[in-house]
Amino acid sequence: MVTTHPGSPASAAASGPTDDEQVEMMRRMIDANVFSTRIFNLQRQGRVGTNAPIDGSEAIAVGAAAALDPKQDWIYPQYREQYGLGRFGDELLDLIVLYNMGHPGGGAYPEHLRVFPYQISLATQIPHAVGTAWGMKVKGDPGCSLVFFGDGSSSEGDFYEAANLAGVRKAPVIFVLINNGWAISTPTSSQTGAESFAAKAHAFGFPGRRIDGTDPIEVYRTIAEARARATGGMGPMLVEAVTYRLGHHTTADDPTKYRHADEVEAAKSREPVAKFAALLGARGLWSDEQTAAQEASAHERFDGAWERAQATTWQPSDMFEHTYATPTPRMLRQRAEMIAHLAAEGEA
Amino acid sequence: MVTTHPGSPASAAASGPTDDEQVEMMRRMIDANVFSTRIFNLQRQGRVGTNAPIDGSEAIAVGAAAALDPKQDWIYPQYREQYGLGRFGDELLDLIVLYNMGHPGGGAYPEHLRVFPYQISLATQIPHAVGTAWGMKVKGDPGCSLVFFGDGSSSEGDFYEAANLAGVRKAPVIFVLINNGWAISTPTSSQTGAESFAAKAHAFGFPGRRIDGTDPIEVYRTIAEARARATGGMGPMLVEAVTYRLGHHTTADDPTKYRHADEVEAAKSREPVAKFAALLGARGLWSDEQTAAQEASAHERFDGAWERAQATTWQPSDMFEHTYATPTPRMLRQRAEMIAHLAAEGEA
Amino acid sequence: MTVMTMVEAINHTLHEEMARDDRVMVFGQDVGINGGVFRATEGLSAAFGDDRVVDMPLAEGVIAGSTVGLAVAGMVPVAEIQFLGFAYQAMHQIVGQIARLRTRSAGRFEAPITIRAPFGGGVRTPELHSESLESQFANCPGLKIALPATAADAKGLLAAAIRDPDPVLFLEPLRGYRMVKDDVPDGEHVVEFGKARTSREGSDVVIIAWSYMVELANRVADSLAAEGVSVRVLDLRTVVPLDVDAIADAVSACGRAVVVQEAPETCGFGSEVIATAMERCFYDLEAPIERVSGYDTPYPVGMLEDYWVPDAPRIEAAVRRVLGTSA
Amino acid sequence: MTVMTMVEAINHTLHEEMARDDRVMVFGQDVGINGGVFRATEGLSAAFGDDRVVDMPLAEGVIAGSTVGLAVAGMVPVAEIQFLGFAYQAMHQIVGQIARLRTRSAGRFEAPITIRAPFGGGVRTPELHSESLESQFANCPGLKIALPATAADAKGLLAAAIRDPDPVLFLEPLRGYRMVKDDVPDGEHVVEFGKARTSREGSDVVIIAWSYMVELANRVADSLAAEGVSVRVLDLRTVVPLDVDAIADAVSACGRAVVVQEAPETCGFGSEVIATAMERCFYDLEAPIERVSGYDTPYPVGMLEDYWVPDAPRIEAAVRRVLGTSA
Ligand SMILES: Cc1ncc(C[n+]2csc(CCOP(=O)(O)OP(=O)(O)O)c2C)c(N)n1
Ligand SMILES: Cc1ncc(C[n+]2csc(CCOP(=O)(O)OP(=O)(O)O)c2C)c(N)n1
Ligand SMILES: [Mg+2]
Ligand SMILES: [Mg+2]
Repeated sequence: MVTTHPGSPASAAASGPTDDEQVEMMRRMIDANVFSTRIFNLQRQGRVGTNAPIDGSEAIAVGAAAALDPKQDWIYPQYREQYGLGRFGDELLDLIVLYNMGHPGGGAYPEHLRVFPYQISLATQIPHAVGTAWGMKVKGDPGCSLVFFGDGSSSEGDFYEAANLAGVRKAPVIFVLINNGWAISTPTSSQTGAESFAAKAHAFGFPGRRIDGTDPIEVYRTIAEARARATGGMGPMLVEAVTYRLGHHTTADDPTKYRHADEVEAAKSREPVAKFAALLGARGLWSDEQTAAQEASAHERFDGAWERAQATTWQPSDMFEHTYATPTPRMLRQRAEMIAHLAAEGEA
Repeated sequence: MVTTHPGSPASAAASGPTDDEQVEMMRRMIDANVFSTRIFNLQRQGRVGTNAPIDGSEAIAVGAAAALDPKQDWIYPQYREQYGLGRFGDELLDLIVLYNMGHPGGGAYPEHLRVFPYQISLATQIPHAVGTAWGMKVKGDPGCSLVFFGDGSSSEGDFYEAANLAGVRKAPVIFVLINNGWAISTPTSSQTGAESFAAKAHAFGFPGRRIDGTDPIEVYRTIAEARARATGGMGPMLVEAVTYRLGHHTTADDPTKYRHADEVEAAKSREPVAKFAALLGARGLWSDEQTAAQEASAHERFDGAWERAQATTWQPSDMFEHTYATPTPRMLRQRAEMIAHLAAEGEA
Repeated sequence: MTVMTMVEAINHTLHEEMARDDRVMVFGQDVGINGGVFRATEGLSAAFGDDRVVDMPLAEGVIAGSTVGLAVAGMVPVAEIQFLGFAYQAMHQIVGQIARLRTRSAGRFEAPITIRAPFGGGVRTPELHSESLESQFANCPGLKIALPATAADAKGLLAAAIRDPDPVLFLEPLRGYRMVKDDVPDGEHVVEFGKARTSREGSDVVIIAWSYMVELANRVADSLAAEGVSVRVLDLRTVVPLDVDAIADAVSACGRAVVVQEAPETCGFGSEVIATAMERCFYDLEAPIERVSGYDTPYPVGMLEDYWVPDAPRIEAAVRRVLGTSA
Repeated sequence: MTVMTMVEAINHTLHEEMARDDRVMVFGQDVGINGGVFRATEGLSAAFGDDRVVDMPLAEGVIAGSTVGLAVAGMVPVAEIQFLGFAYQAMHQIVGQIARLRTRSAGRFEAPITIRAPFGGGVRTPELHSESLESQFANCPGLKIALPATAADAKGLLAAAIRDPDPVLFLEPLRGYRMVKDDVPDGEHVVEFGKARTSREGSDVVIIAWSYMVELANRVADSLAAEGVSVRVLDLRTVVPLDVDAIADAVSACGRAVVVQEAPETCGFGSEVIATAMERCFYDLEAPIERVSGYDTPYPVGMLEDYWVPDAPRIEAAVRRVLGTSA
C-alpha cells in the first residue's frame, strides 16, 4: 500500500497540470520565495517577529494548492506553507505581512478564503482538518480538506489520533507530511524508527505515498489523485513529500550548530524553485527573463503589502475584541481600566 | 513484518512452556477467574466499587507473566489483567481486594513486586513502560518491560507517541494490545480502519504480531520471543492478542444494550480457561478434579484475602500521607482541621 | 413543568436541540447505541441517526480537536468527554485551540462548541473520575463554563450552551444525575449565562456555591433556618462569565460569606470569589470569608472520599465560624 | 560569587547536578547538540553523552510520560518542555500521572522528576509561547511549582528541584533569561522550597509577586522610595508549597498589599494570595488588596502584548490606589 521510493511516478490516472498551470505554479513559487525572504530579512531589522522561511517547501505548498479547488476545498497549514498558498486568495500574502508584524489583523482572513490561520501549536491543526472533512461528508458538501504538517509534528499524538479517526470515518482529507529532514535541530532519525513516514498510513488503513516534494508536478499529480479518491468517497491518503529545509528553522535559529554545510550544499541542487525554472526552461515554457520579471513584480507587490500593513491601524483595546462574541462584564471593566490607565499615562 | 492471521504459530525459536509451567499457568488462570468473579459479585452486594472482570483475558495475562522474569522484568497493566499476574508476587491478589474496596492501602505494592498499580486513565501507562525500558537500557539493567492495553486504548495519542519513542530508542519493551473486540460499547470497527491492530507497528519500525489471545501457550511463546528480542538489543515488539470480552465491561455496564447474544455465545467456545483445561486434559496433564480442587483453593484463598482486607485498618487522615514526601504547611493545617472537625462531629 | 432528574433533563434537552437545529451533532465515547455511560444520550442515535450521533475512537484529543474543524464546516458540535478528568488528554485542544478560535481568526471563525463532561465525587468511582477542574479552565479566556445545580438549569443552561456562538464547557455533577430532581419547564427554556441564582433567600450570611455544592448549601440553610439563622444561598450557575454584581450584592447585603468548592483548596474557584468580594465589597465585610473545599491532595480512594468532599456538617461549621457562633 | 544571567545560572546548575548524580538525565526537544532553543542545555551533551542528554521526538506527552517510567527504573529525569504553553499536550501525564505517582503507589514510587519550561511574555514570541499557567497547576496537588526571580534563585531552586523526591514544575521567565543578571553563589547552593524572599524591605505596602514580576515590583519600590513611600516586595519563589506565613506577616505588617501576576486576572495565583490573606490577616487590612494582572483574553499578538502584560506603571498605579494616594 505504501510506495517508498522518492520520485515514483504518480498514478497514470492523474492528468495535468497543463502548461498554463505549470507556468502559474512557477510564478507562485517565485512569489513565495520572495515574500519569505523579505519577511525573514525584516526580522533581522527588528521590524517583524520570529518567522519561518519557506525555503525548500515551495513546490509542496504551490503544487498542492494548484491541485485543489479554492472554492470547495480547505487548507490547514502549519507555519511555513502560507507563502505558497496565494492561489486560494491573493489577500493571503498581505495578511502574512500583518501576521508576522504581530498585528491584530493578521488573522482576519476574509470569508471566502478557505485557508485556516497559522498554526503554532504543532499538529493541533490535524484534528481540525479531519473535523472539517468529516463535517463536509455529513453535510454532503463537495470537496475535501488538506492539512500540512512537518516530520517533527508527525510525532504528536494529535496526528495519530486524527488520522485514525479519518480512517474510521473515511473522511475526505489529505494528509501532507512535509519531510524536510529536520525539526529544528532534530533529524528524522531521532524522530521515528519507521522505515518511512508514508509507512505510518498502515496504522490507519488508508494509502501512504512517499513523493519528491521538490517537484511541483509530482506534488500536483499526487494531490490530484488523493483529491479524486477523497471526494469519491474512498477516504484519506497520507502523502510524505520529501524535501530539505534549506534555510534556518526560523529567524531565531542557527543551523550551523547542528548540521553539516556539506549536507546543505548537497541539497541545494534540488532547490525547488531553480529546479522547476530549469525544467520549464528546457521545455520552452519559461526563461531567465521571466524569472527576473516575476521576482521584480513580487518585490513590488511586497513593497505594496508592507506599505498597506504600516497603514493598517490598530489600538491596544483591540485585544478585547474577539475573545467572545460579546465581552464578559469583567472584560468590559478591564477594558475601561486599560483605556483610563493609558490616558493617564499619556499614551492613548 | 506483520503476521495478521490469528492462530499463526509462534516462531520455532521460542521453546517452552514446559509441562510444569503449563500446569502452573492453568492454576493461575483458574485463580484469576475465581478472584475476578468474586470481586464482581461483591460489587453487586455493594461491598466493593466499580470493577472490571478479567473474563476472556486470562490466557493473555497469565501467559505473558509466565514468559517473563519476575526478578528482572516490569509489567504495566491496565485494569483487567491484574488477576492473572500472581506469578509476579502472590501479594498482588490480596492487594487487588484492597484496591477494589477503595482502601488506601490498595496501591501499596511491596518493593519486590515489579508490577505497576492499576491504570484508570487509559493508555497513560504506555509511556511509563517505555520510560522504564529506556531507563533499564541506559543503566545497563537486564530485563524488559511489558505493557498491557486494550483495543480502545490504542486510539489514544499516548500509545502512538510512546511506541514511536520506543522505536527510536530501541527500548526493550513489549506492547501487548489486548483486542477483546470491544471498548465498552464501541466495537473495533469504530476504533480503527487499520487492517489489524498489529499493522500499527509499521508506524514505528518494529515488528507487529497478531496472535490468538485465548491460547496461553501461543501467548507464552510470542512473549518469550519478544523478550529475547528486547533483551538482545533488537528493540520492541507489538503483540495484538485477540480474544473476546466475555463479560460486562465493568460492574457498571449492561452489554445487552449494544451486542448480540449470538456473538457472545459464539465466543464462549473459545473461553480460555475451559479451553486450556480441555487441552491439558487431552494431554493427560490436567483433570476435572484438579479444576474443582483449584477452584476450591482459590475460593478459600479469596476468603482469606477478604478477611485480611476487612481487618486492614485505615483512617480518614490517611489521605494526607502520600501526596508529597512531607506534607506542605497548608496540608498540615487541613489535616488538623479535618481531625478536629471529625472529633467535634463525634466521628473520629 | 415536568419533574425530571438532572440526567433526564440533559437527555431531554439534547433531544430538543437536535430536533431544533440539524447542524447539532453529538459525539464522544459510547454516546450512540449505549446512550452514554450515564444514559445522558439515550435514544439520540435512534432518533437522529449515526451520522449525527457518533461513537468516537477512544481519544479525547481528537474528540475535542475535531470540533474546531466541524465548526468551520458549519456544524454545531456537542462533544462528550466521558469524565472530566480525561479532559486533560484534550487540554491542548480545548484551551489552546477551541478557546482561541475566534481570537486567532480575528472573529471570522466562531466556535459554537459545547463540551459536556460529568465531574465531582461522592459516588465511589475509580481514579480520575471525580476531579473538579473548573478553576483551571476559568483561567483560560475564551471558554465559558456552566455548572447547573438543578434539573431546570441543566435544561436552560445546556440549551444556552448549544446556542452560544462561543465554546462552553458544560459540567454535570455525577452525584446530581439522579439525586437532583426538580420541575423542568416544558418547551423552550434558555437560561442566560452570567446570571447567578438565589437558591435560598437570607440576610445573615451568604453561602456561595455552584453545581452539586448548592444542594448541600441549601440543606445547611434549611437546617439553620430552624435556629433562626437566615442563610442566603447564591448559585453561580456559570463561573465564566461570572456574575460579579450578584456576588458583590449578596456579600454586601449579608456582610458575611462562605464559599464552597469541591476542588482542592489552593487555587480553586473559591479563591476567585474571595478576590472578587475583596475588590467589590471589602468595606462591607464583617468577617473574613471562609472557604470550604476539598483538601490539597489528589482526590482520594473510595473509602476516604466522603471525608474529602465538602459535606453539610463542614459547611455548617464554617457558617457558624463566620457568624461567630461556633461552640 | 559569579555574576550570571538567569539562563547561564540554569545551564551551570544543570552541569553541576549532572556531574553530582549520574542518575540525572536531561531530555526534551533540541536539548542536545543545539543546547536548547535558549541555550539552557548548552554543552551538556558534549559533557555527559547522548545517553544522558537526549533529543526527543516532538511529542510532549511522552516527554512527560516517560519520566514516570524512568523514575521507576531509578533515574532522575529532568525534562524540558520547549514552551510552557505546550505543556497542555502533556497535561494528562503531568497532572494525572506524575503528580499522583506517590499517591497511587501508597508511597512506594517516588517521582523525583523536574519539568523545566520557559514561560511569560514581553519578548514577541508567536502564539502559545508566552502563557503563564502556574495557577492551573497549583490547583493540582502532588506537584510543586518553583518560579525563580533571580539568577541566584534559579540555581538554588533548580538544584532543590532536581534533588526533591517529588515532582517539580520549574518555570523560567523567558524575559528573564538574559535580562535578569545577578551574583550566583559558587558551588553547592540549594534554596529550600516554600520560603518566600523579601526582595525589598518596606512597611507602607507590600507587593507580592513571583518570577519576572518581582523585577518590575522592585523597580516600583525603588522609584516610590524616592517619594518616601516604603514598599516591601515579597518574592514567593515557590507557589506550591506556599509560604503562607510570609504572606500573612508581610500583609499584617504593612496593612496594604498589591499582588502582581502575569496570567489573566480570573483564577490566577493572585486570587489565591488574596484568599490566603483574607483567611490569615483580614483584621490587619487597611484597604482591599489589589490585583495587577493580564486581562481575561488570550495572550495577544506581538503589537499588543506590552499593553497586556503588567508593567511598572500599572503596578505603581495600583500601589497608589491601595495607599489612597492616587491623583
Ligand atoms: C506542540 C509544540 N511543541 C513544540 C513546539 C516548538 N517548535 C516549533 S517548530 C518545531 C519543529 C517543527 O518541526 P517540523 O514539524 O518538522 O516542521 P518544520 O519546522 O521542519 O517545517 C518545534 C519543536 C511547538 N511550536 N509546538
Ligand atoms: C483516558 C480515558 N478515557 C476514557 C476512559 C473511560 N473508559 C474506561 S474503560 C473504557 C474502554 C476501554 O476499552 P479497551 O481499551 O478496549 O479495554 P477493555 O475494557 O476492552 O479491556 C473507557 C472508554 C478512561 N478510563 N480513560
Ligand atoms: Mg521538518
Ligand atoms: Mg477492549
